[in-house]
Formats: sequence, C-alpha cells, structure tokens
Amino acid sequence: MATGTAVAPRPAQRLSRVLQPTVVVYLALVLLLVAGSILVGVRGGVLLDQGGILNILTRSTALGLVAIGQTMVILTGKLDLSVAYLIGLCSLIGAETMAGDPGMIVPAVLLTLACAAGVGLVNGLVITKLKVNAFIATLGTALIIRGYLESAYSGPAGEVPRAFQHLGYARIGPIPVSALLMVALAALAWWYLMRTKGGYHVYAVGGDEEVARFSGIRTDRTIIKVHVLCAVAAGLAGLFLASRLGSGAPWVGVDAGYDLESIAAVVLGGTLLAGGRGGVAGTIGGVLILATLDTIFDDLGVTPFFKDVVRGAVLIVAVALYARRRGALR
Amino acid sequence: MVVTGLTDEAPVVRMRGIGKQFLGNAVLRDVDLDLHPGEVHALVGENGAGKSTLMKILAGVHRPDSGSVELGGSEATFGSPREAQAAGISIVHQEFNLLGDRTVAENVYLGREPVRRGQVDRRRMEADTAELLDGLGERGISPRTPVRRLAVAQRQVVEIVKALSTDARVLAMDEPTAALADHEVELLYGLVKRLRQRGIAILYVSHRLREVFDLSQRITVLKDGEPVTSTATAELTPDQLVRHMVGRPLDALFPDRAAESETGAVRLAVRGGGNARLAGIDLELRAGEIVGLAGLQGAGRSAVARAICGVDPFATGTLELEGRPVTIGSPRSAIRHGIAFVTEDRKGEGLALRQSVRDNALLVRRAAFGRARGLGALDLAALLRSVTLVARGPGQEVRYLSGGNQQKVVLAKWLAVEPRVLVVDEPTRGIDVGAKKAVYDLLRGLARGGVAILMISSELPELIGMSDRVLVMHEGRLAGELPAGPSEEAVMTLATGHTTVEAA
Amino acid sequence: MKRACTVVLAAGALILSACSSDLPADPGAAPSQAPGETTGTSEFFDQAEYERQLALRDATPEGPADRPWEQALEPELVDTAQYRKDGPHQICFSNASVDNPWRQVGYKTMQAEADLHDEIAEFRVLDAEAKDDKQISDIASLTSQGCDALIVSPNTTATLTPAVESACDSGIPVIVFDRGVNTDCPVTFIHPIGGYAFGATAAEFLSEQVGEGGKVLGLRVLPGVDVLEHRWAAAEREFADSGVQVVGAEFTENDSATAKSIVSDYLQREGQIDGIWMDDGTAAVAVLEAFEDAGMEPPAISGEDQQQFLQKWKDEGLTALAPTYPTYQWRTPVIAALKILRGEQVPKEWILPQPVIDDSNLDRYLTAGMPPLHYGLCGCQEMPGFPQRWQ
Amino acid sequence: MTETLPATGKTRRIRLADGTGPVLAVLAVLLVALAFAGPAYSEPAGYLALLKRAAPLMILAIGQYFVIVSGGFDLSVGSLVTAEVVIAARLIDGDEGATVWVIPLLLATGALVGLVNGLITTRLLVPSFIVTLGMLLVLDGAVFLWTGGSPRGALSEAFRVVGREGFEVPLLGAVPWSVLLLAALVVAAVVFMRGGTGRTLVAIGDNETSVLLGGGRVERLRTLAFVLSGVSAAIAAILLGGFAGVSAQVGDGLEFRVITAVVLGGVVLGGGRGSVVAAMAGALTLEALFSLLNLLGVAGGLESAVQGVIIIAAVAYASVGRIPFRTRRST
Repeated sequence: MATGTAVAPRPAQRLSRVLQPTVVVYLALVLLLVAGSILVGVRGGVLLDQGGILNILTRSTALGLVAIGQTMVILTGKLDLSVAYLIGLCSLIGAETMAGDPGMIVPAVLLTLACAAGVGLVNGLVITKLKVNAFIATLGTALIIRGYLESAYSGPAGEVPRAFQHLGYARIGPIPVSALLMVALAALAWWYLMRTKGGYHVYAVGGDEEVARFSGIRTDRTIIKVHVLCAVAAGLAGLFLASRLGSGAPWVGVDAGYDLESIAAVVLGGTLLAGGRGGVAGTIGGVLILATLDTIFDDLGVTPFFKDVVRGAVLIVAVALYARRRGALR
Repeated sequence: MVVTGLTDEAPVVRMRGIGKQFLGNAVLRDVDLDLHPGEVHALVGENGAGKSTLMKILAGVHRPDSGSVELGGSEATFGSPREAQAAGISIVHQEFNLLGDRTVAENVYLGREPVRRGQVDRRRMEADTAELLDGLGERGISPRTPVRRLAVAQRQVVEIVKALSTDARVLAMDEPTAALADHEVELLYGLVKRLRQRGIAILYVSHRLREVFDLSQRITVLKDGEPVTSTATAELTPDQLVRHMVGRPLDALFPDRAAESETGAVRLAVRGGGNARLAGIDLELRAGEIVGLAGLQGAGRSAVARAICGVDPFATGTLELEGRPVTIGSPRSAIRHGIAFVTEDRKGEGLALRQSVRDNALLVRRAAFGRARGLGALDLAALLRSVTLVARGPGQEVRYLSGGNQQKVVLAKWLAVEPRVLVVDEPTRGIDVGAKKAVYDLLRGLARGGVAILMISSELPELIGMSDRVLVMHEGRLAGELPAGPSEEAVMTLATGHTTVEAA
Repeated sequence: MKRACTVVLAAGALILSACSSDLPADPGAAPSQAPGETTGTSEFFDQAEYERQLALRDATPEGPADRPWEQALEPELVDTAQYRKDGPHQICFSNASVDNPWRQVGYKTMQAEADLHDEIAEFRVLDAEAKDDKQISDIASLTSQGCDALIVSPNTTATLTPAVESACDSGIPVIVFDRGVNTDCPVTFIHPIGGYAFGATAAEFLSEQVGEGGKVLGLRVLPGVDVLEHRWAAAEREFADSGVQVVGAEFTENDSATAKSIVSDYLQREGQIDGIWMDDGTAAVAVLEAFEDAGMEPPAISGEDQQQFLQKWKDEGLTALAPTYPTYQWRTPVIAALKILRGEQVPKEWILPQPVIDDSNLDRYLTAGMPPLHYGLCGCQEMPGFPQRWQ
Repeated sequence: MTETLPATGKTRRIRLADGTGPVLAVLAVLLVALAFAGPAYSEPAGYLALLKRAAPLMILAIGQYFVIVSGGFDLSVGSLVTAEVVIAARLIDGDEGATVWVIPLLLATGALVGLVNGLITTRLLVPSFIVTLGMLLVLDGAVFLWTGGSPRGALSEAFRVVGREGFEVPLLGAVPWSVLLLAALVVAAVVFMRGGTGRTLVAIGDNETSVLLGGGRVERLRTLAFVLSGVSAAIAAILLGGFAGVSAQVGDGLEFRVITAVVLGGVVLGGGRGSVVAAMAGALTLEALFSLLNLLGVAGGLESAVQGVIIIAAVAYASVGRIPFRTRRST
C-alpha cells in the first residue's frame, strides 16, 4: 500500500509548506490593501490614511474578539451560534451594573465575564454531557438568551461611566487601544493554543476526538473549556461595544450578525470547520480582510447589498481554495 | 500449561486465569500468560480466537471478568489505558492512533506533554522524540514533521515511539506489520530486536507465522478463547503450530473444488494492467472457478481488486469481459458490467451501519441501477436465506448484527445485482468459524452457478483450501501462478521472492 | 543592541505622544436622559412632549405650502453665519441603514435632492447597515474627511449620542434627522411632528369608527424603537380615554405573513375585530386579506402611505386613515445643509408637518404604477427622474 | 437473534421510522392542547388553518431533510425564499398572464441555487455549512441589488391562489390549496424516500464510501439533495408570497427555524438517520407550538426561549435517552 521510501519533499510540497493558510491569508490581505488603495486612489481618496487605518482596526475589534473565541471552538470541531445574543446580553449586564458609576467598572466587568462564562459552561455541558450536537446546543442557547432579551429589554439600557468609554475611544496614533487589546488577547490565545498543554489538547480533540480520548485526554473538559473561553471572548466583545455605545444594547450582536460572521472570519482565516487545523493568527487575518473589504467598499460608495454578494463569494472561494490545497497535499 | 521460562528472570507480567465475556459470549476462558523482560512472546491464533481481547485486558482497555494480572509481582488492575501506561504497559495499535495534522513529537507526547513554566516544553519534547527515534535507528524522521507527510511504515515507527516514550517495560504490538510493505517489515525486525536488547517485554500478536518464528522466543496459541499451548518457539515447528491453531484438519472446512468440466470460458481478462501501484498484470478468470490471489500485505493484492472494480482503475493495459474490451473507470461502470467487489473493510467501506438489513442488501441494486434496469425481480427474503443470514428481520439495523452476519449482508447486497465476476477481499476477516464455513460454501456455490471469483486472503490455508488456482503477487507484479492445492511454502516462495521460507 | 534599545525607546515615546482619544468631551450638564431599564411603554411616555405634539398637529406651518419639506412648525430660528462657506461643498451623510422600504424611498429621494444642487460637489454616504458600532466609526471617519456638513440619521438614539457630540465638536455643522439624539449640539434636528401625533391621530380615527367597547388590535413592528414606541403610547392613551377595548398588541417584525397569521389567530380567538391600529403600514394589505380570507368585512384600519395600501383603499373603498411619517423628510437635511453653508437661519428643531391621508386627499398621494412599497409622501413627484428613479 | 427472517417482506408491520415516535407524541399533545385552548380547534377548520400556516415550513422541512440526511446543511433557504418572492413580484408586476411562466422560472431558480450549492459542496469540497452561508449572503445582496433595495412590482391574483385560497369540501369546509399541495408533496416525499434513490441518499449520510463502492453516484445524489432543497424553498416562497403578498422579510430566520424543525423530528445532523415524515412532523409541531403559545397569550420573548429549550431537549433525549434502549436491543 505504501512506498517505504522516506518522502523527499517535492517542489510542490515545499511550496505548499511555505503557503500555509495563515501566510496565504496575510498575502491576500496585503493584495487587498494594495488593490483597495489603487481603487480608492483612482477615485481620489486614500485608503490607508489615519482615518482609514483607524476604521479598519476599530471595525476589526469586536469581530476579532468574538472570532478569537470562535476559533478555539471551531478548532475542536464544534461551533458556537450563541455568541451574537450573548454579546448583547453582556453589553447590558456590563452597562447596567456600571450604571454610570466609575467605581463599579471592575465589579461589572467581572460580573459580565462570569455570566458569559456561565453561558459557555452551559453550552459545553449540554454538548458533552447531554451529547447534543454543538450546532443545536448553541442555537438553543441563542434562542433562550434571545427570549430573555426580548422580554426584558425594549432598547438600550444601562450607562457606562466615561472612564470606561475610554476603552472604546482611546488610541495611540491611528491605532485604537481596544484593537491593541484585541491583538493582545489574540496573542494570548495564540500562546495558549500553540504553547500550552490545554492548547495542544484543543487541536487533538479537533483532529480526532477518539484518538485524543485514547491518548488519555479528557476531551469533555477540553470542549467545555473552549466553550467557556469563547463565551468569555464574546463577553469582552459585549463590554467593548458597551464602551463604544455608552450603554448596553440588546441587539448589538445580532444586528451585526456576529454569529455567522465570526464563523466566516475563522474559516476565511484558514481554520478547518471540521477542527484540528488552523489558528488564531489566520483568524485575525480573516477579520482584517473582512474589515478592509468593508472599508474599501465604504470608500468606493458601494451599496451594502453589493457588499453582501462579495462577502459571500469571498467566503466560498477562499474555502474552496483551502480545500483544493488540502486535497492536493494528500 | 505454562512452561518454565527461558530466562531465569521473573516474569514482569503474570496473567492468570483470565476470563472475559462480551454480551454473554465467552471470548476468553482461563488464559495464562507470562511476559519476561527482553523476550518476545508471540500470541497467535485465528481471527476471533481472543488475541486482541487479551491484549486489551493487558493494556487496561478492558477489565477481565475473572483472573488476575500481576505486574512486577504485585496485583494490578487497570481502569484505563492511562493507568496501564503509567504502570509501564504500552500498546501499539493495529490501527493508527495518530493525528495527521500534528507533528511527530506532538503525537508521541499526546496527552502527556512535558510542561515547563506553564508551557509545553517543545524543545524537550522534540529532543526526547529525536532521541527515541535515534535509539531505534530511525534517523529519517524529523520530530517536527506533521504525521500526515509520513509514509505508512514511518507512522508505524511513530506509533512504536509513542508507546516507548512512556518508559514502557511491556509493549504489546497488535499486528504491527499489517500495514507494512515487505521491506518495511525488515525495518520492524531490527526495531523489535533493539527493543529486546533494552530488556523490554514484548507481546507480539500476529497471524504471520514467519514473523512469529523470526522474532519470538515463546509462543502462546489461543483457540476460541482458550489457550491451546504455550511453548518455547524453538520447540515448535511451523506444522505443529498450524495444527495447534486450527485444531482440526483445515480441509474439512472447505467445499470441494471445481471439477475440470465446471470451469467455463474466460470471463474476465486483464492484459498488461498497470497503475501507480501495479505493473504488468496479466490474469484471466474463468466462469465457475475461484482464483486465489496471494501475496504479502502491500504486495498489491488489494490494488488489483480495486483496479478491476474501478475504484483505482488500471491506467494502462486492457480489460476484457467475455472477450470484449471494456473500459472501467468507476465502481459504477464495473458493477454495471457485472463485477462485484466485497471489500476488506466491512464497516468502513461495505455497510451503512445505521441502515436496515433490507436497505443494505438493496444498496448496490439501488445505487448502481436506479430503477433496477436490466435486473430481474428480486426476492429479498430468498436472497437473505441464501446467504443464511440470521437476523430479527429485514428491518433490523446491521450494526446490531454479529460480524459474520454483517459479512453475509455484504455478500447479499452484491448477489442482489447478480454479478458475473465476484472479487472478494479478505471475506472471512474477523468472523467466527461457523460463519467462515458458510461464506466458503456460498462462494463455492456461486462458482458452481458460473460466477468467476477472485479471492484475496491473508490466511494462506484458507486461500489454498478454496482456490482452483493461486496467483501470487510480489511488489506490484504477478510473481507466478500455482495450480490447485499448492503448499504454503510454494506460495510464500513466490510471495517473498526468496527461495526459502521458514513458515510452513 | 544598544541601538535597538534606543529605537524602541524613541518609538515608545513617539507612541505615547501620539496617544489620544476620540471620546467626545464630557457633556457635563447636558441633559443626558438616561435610558430606562424597565419594560413596557411608560419609559417612552413624556406627557409634555405628548401634549406638544397633539397641539402641533393643528399649528400652521411656515414656508411654501406646495413644498411641505421646506415648511417648519413653530420654528425657533438659529443663526448659522459661523458655518458660512463658499461652494462647491462636500456634503456627508451617515445613514443608519437602507434595510426597509421606507428608508429606501427616503434615501432615493435624498440622492435626487442632492443631484438638484450644483453647489454639492460630492455627496458622500456611509451606510452603517443597522450597526450602532459601525455608525459610530462612520461618523468619526466622515468627520475626519473634510466634509463641509454632516447629515446623520442615527440608528439608535442613546447609543449614537456621543458620536454625534464628537462630530459637533469638530466644528462642522451637523444635521440630524428621523430618529434623534440626546444632545442639542447639532445645528438642526429635522423630524416630522412625531410618534405621539401619529399614534393619536390613528387612534382618534379608530375610536370614532368603532365606538366605545369596540375591539381594536394593535399591530406593531418592533419593541424598543422610540419613534414607534411613542406611536403606541399615544394610541394606548387615546383608546383608554375613549373606552375602546384593545384586544392585543402584537409585534409583526414587518413581516406580512406574520402579521396575517396574527390577525387570523385573533379573528379566531375574538370572533370579531372592529379596528386595526398599525404603527407601520407595511403589512396593512396582508392584514386586510386576513379578514377577506376569513370571509369578513374589512375593519376600520389605520395604515401608512404605502402604495399598495393606498391602492387597495381606493379600489375597495375602505374605512381607512393613513397618518404618515413622511419620507419627504429625507429632502430637508440636504436643503438645511445648504442653507447652513450659505449662512441662512434654520430652525433649531425643524419640525415638518405630518399630513394625514384620508378619503378626501387620497388621490393626491396615489400615483399609479409605483412599486407596492413606495411611499406616497415622498415629496418626489415633481423631481427630475420621477417616476423611473423610484420604481 | 434466534429468529430467522420472515418469509416475505409483505407481512411487514407499519413500523415507525427511528425517532418518529417522540415527535408524533409531542405533536398529539400539542394538538389536544390546542383544542382546549382555542374554540376554533374544536372543528376541522381550525386544524386546516394550522396546516395552511405550517405548509411552507413543512415543505421547507422536506427539502432540508434531504440535505441533512445526506450529511449536509442548507442555510441558504431563508434568503432564497425572500429572493424568490421578490423576483416573482418584479417579474409578474401585477400581470396575470405572467404567472404562467414565472412559476416555472421560480422553481428553476430554486433548482439552480440548489445546483450551485451542491456542485460547490461536492466538486470543490467546501463544507456545505460554508457554501450555503456564502450563498445566503450572495442571495441576500444580489436580489436587492437587482431591485434597487426594496421589492418592486406586485404579485398577480393567480399567483396568490395556491397560498391564499381554498376549495370547498363537504364536511371539512374550505380546504386550502396549500394543504392539498402539501399533501401531494408529502406523498411524493414518502414515495421518494421509500424508493431506491431515497434510501441511497440516507445511506450516503451513513457511509458515503459504501455507496460509492456500491456504484452510487454520490456527488450527483448529494447535489440532488441540494436541488430538492432549493426547489422546496421555491415552493415555500410561492406559498408564502401567495399567503401574504410581497415582503422583504418573508424568509428571515427560516433557515434556522427549518433546521430546528427537522432536528425536532429526530433527524440527526450529520446524516444517515431520520425519516422525512418525522421531519415534517417536527415542522408542524413547531408551528402548533407557536399557535398554542399565541393562543395562550404568551409573550414573544418566551416563545423563542421555549423553542430553544425544546430543541436542546429533543436532541438530548434522542442521544442520551436512547442509550439504555440501545444496549437492550443489542443483546
């Protein structure tokens, strides 16, 4: 069945080794920035001026936060559809607990993240202990949160103190502090996934749950852990949005479609939907691509409908390319 | 039963009176087994004799219902493979337990990654893996290579390194050569010898007599879950061993061969067939005969079957059916030309396990022929009776059937399309003797009915007992043809390309 | 090594010096009306505003009678000389979204208005796609791009307030329309009379039609949108005052099928419904069909100025009324922006008249051949490109 | 396992397919509850109205069932429904005569979208979740790009007949055309699933390789599943458009609702298990539940919460609750 010769890397293979999805994503991002700059330039604008950079980064922050969490979940071969509603819920918990009082910032943040972690824990437990498919489990949780939001809120509520709003608005040159925090979180997630035992187990569970279990990994724990981390990331996104908006808003996550959009960003970043392969670095690239596309289209004055068409097409084409490359490797 | 040890050292593992039942069927009864440091202990027996179960009990996958396991002189019961591992017992599985997207080092230390200051100590992990690989003389594998990029034999090495990395004192190897090509087996020999020198006790499960005699110092034979003998290898001849394993004259199992008059015209002929794995394949199948296809694992037996049946078609050469050249580029076209293919992997390739007996039996008919075009009416009940299927009814899901009955369903689904050529790859793997006999009778009956059958089997006695002719493969080519009833030695001579064969 | 350190330090210093915040200055004593947290409609009810709107319905507008989008009710003019600037101008617009037909018609009208004026060299639009966060970025980005005037149609009142404040701080004139913001920093805030007037007018009509004890079903779009909440709050009061029985208030999310199902359910449950009050007429036709399909006479109904509703009204002689939230208000911000840039006075709060369509003026607002969800009060009938541009 | 096979297949009992039992039980309870909660449900007309309302979702459930049982997802159906209604309105534009060619065109459009989904999934090896998510975005944008933001034109009366009107039947009263169409589709779906192609489709969801080696055209069949899903969305769009006229929101959220319905019917995500009748029963159950909650005057918020709890419970019951059952059977 197999040829026993040690495989000498063929040129195509060597090339593919260089062209890891992550590298491809960032190459695509650079190409997009260049093409975008030209297109915008033709119309007499500048894509990457201070405002443009600020725009791309600000836009990337909330989606980036959610997508970091989503990456971990997808790496285990699951997915989380509850993040969009959870973001809204967390923005409300944060803003209402703060109620304009700077002294309440820390308790509010802690409370919000604890609530988020609780939701993630429920997701994880339902998936592992009740053996419910992740799609259904998190869709169910999403509906339950939605039900609560619908019955308890009719609009924005709570108020964050000005001190907390700096989180959303402060910047260093053209770089928003929040984007830096997002990148820091991404780096932390990267470190966790690439350097720690827990991260190794995330990849193992996604690669093959049976093999992981056989190797003594407590797969249930890993799955619960990533769901908790994902929910906490969504909680952070909720807090960030609360600081941007000045209050909590129940539909802020849903209106932006952060559930499907975060999955799109993760997959665009080269992570396999089936799990086991990919990473946070690619995801951030995916998020930046989406944000850059948005910004370019804004600068070009394209209608939102056209944006949707392009987003959909980009998503399909990108994943088709990854699938081809992967197929060629085998 | 237990003979005195060859070495004076106390056994590192003593298993006494082990019994195990699954769903009320006793698969092991009162088995004793000793493993000594630096010794390879071969465990042989037919499929279903209980070898794997005994090994899994040793490795903590299953708990014995009765009996005791002693490790280093003290009673040990393992609740999980992890506990067994911690105690120094590792298992090398027949199927790979590796993650393709992770590196060699990551796989070796999966679940036991060394941690230093909160993070995985990659350097140490890779260094240790490299050291283990070095120790086994495997310098061709880098600890940083993703397993996906390794050849099968290299993956086997990784499995072994993974098992060793726990400082194993006892290593259980389950058919470690199953996936290896011939020359790769030689590498494994060297590996096993080095392991012995380190004083590791090895339980070696294999059905290949040659390996058993080459490698082991002691042999335990299991039959139907009971120990038949446990003897020093030197005291046994291959003939004796076979008799121990089979326990009765093999011949009784096999139906009579085809008489000269029963073989008809050439039904299928391949001339100069070749593809990535095969070269220069010339063969003919006549109506009414069973042709055995022998060869070591990896010699290309399955590749021939897959080529004829359109799964991995021939790229060169011609294929003729009843004298007419045909092109077969897919399983569908093969089936529509009357060629059926019973694959070796019953669960992975043969059955839709969660579907009913009926749906599985009709699967090929429906999938390949749509509205049963060109096929006569089908009496499902009669078909299922003809394969002597025992099931609750046609609505029962096949995953609840025993292996033998599952195989009968596979045969039924192919018989439902009335094939003229039947290719069977390991048709009796993992099924009990009774079911084997039923399969043998069925195949012979089909041949009598005029079907041309090409049969692949790793179990030489079976192949020899069933075949009207035996074709032998070696490294992707046909090495020769033997008439009915050849000796195993003759087959092995051709299969190995050597002139002497130790195993009967 | 040393050099690297120096570089890092220098870079660090540079970064620190570049630290800044886009956070708008503390409004301090600004009447920051903290949004409530309780459910229900009471939080949205403001007695004084309610009374003011009811009174405004009868006020006489100032301005050209044939161009209601240039009219203003009880204007309190402010001086804009400080914004005076020579053209050509770049006018910027941060739109909340174009995700419903009302906004579509309005947006097209606004673009047509912008095309009318040669002084407008560029009309830059960013669409927030209904995302508050994106609109905040959009406003910031427009503010930094050399716009001469900024028009904002906020997605959410409370959450967009800080962004609008910071746009005001940048010194360019800001014009807000449709939904408001909780700050008076914009030069002008353009809106029709408002939700209370809308809701009350419809409710008064229905109360009159169904009489005391008559059964009315309220069909609403979404909770939480202040304009819509005001409509219902006013209607609830009116119904309570006139003894009309409100059998229910349901949310349709503007989906005709949902609306029709809800009405069918109510017809089953209640047996009969005398009046339908709607805060948005999109689903009005489907609602009437629910009555038809149940074999009942159409009820008295308050809808809006959508083409298909007006058409059905005319064809079937319905007992109907359409208080409007006119789309022509999308013209006004462009006009206002140019006025401001010319240094002309504009009303601080530019309240547009809110015509009511009844049997008497139905024909005036119904143009044959328009799409089903076209709005009769687009004020676009005289504009170049009508009707193709709106079809 | 001592019993041998019955002699013929003719004597087989009517056997409920796996997972059908629970959903039918829940459905029965809901229907009885409806009878108590609303006077309208004391006679056939009430239930016919319920069926009429549930028909689009049930038809979508048939299409989604094909995709799910063969191991995929179709997230594009919601936006496809919206797109179809908007396309119909623009093309018909109130012209009765246009109905005749627009309806086939809509069905063809649905089939085409399904074909594209299927081909990308099977040929380019993109997971169907991603393909149909991308398609959702593309359709959402493209249709409004085409009509300039909001629906244009109008549907003809003839177009709306199926979704809106009915015919008189003695004893039952007015039977909606949509119920008749639904009944026809149910029969067609059941016949299809009992036939060779249908069974092979399920086998693909269970073990793709076995079907491939058995001579099945796996790619073609999986594509067929997507095509059928697309066509079902077109039919649902005709019913929904007929029921309530043009709307830009008509398909919002349908994709998740229909997946919920199918899962509620005991169909396993990942494929290979579940019956089409159960999938439809799941859709009807969901609609009956909404009607009941509505009749009881339960607020909208609770409605989605109840939906969430129910799908988790249904799947948890199916996967955990079945385990002891399974062991008993395998002895």
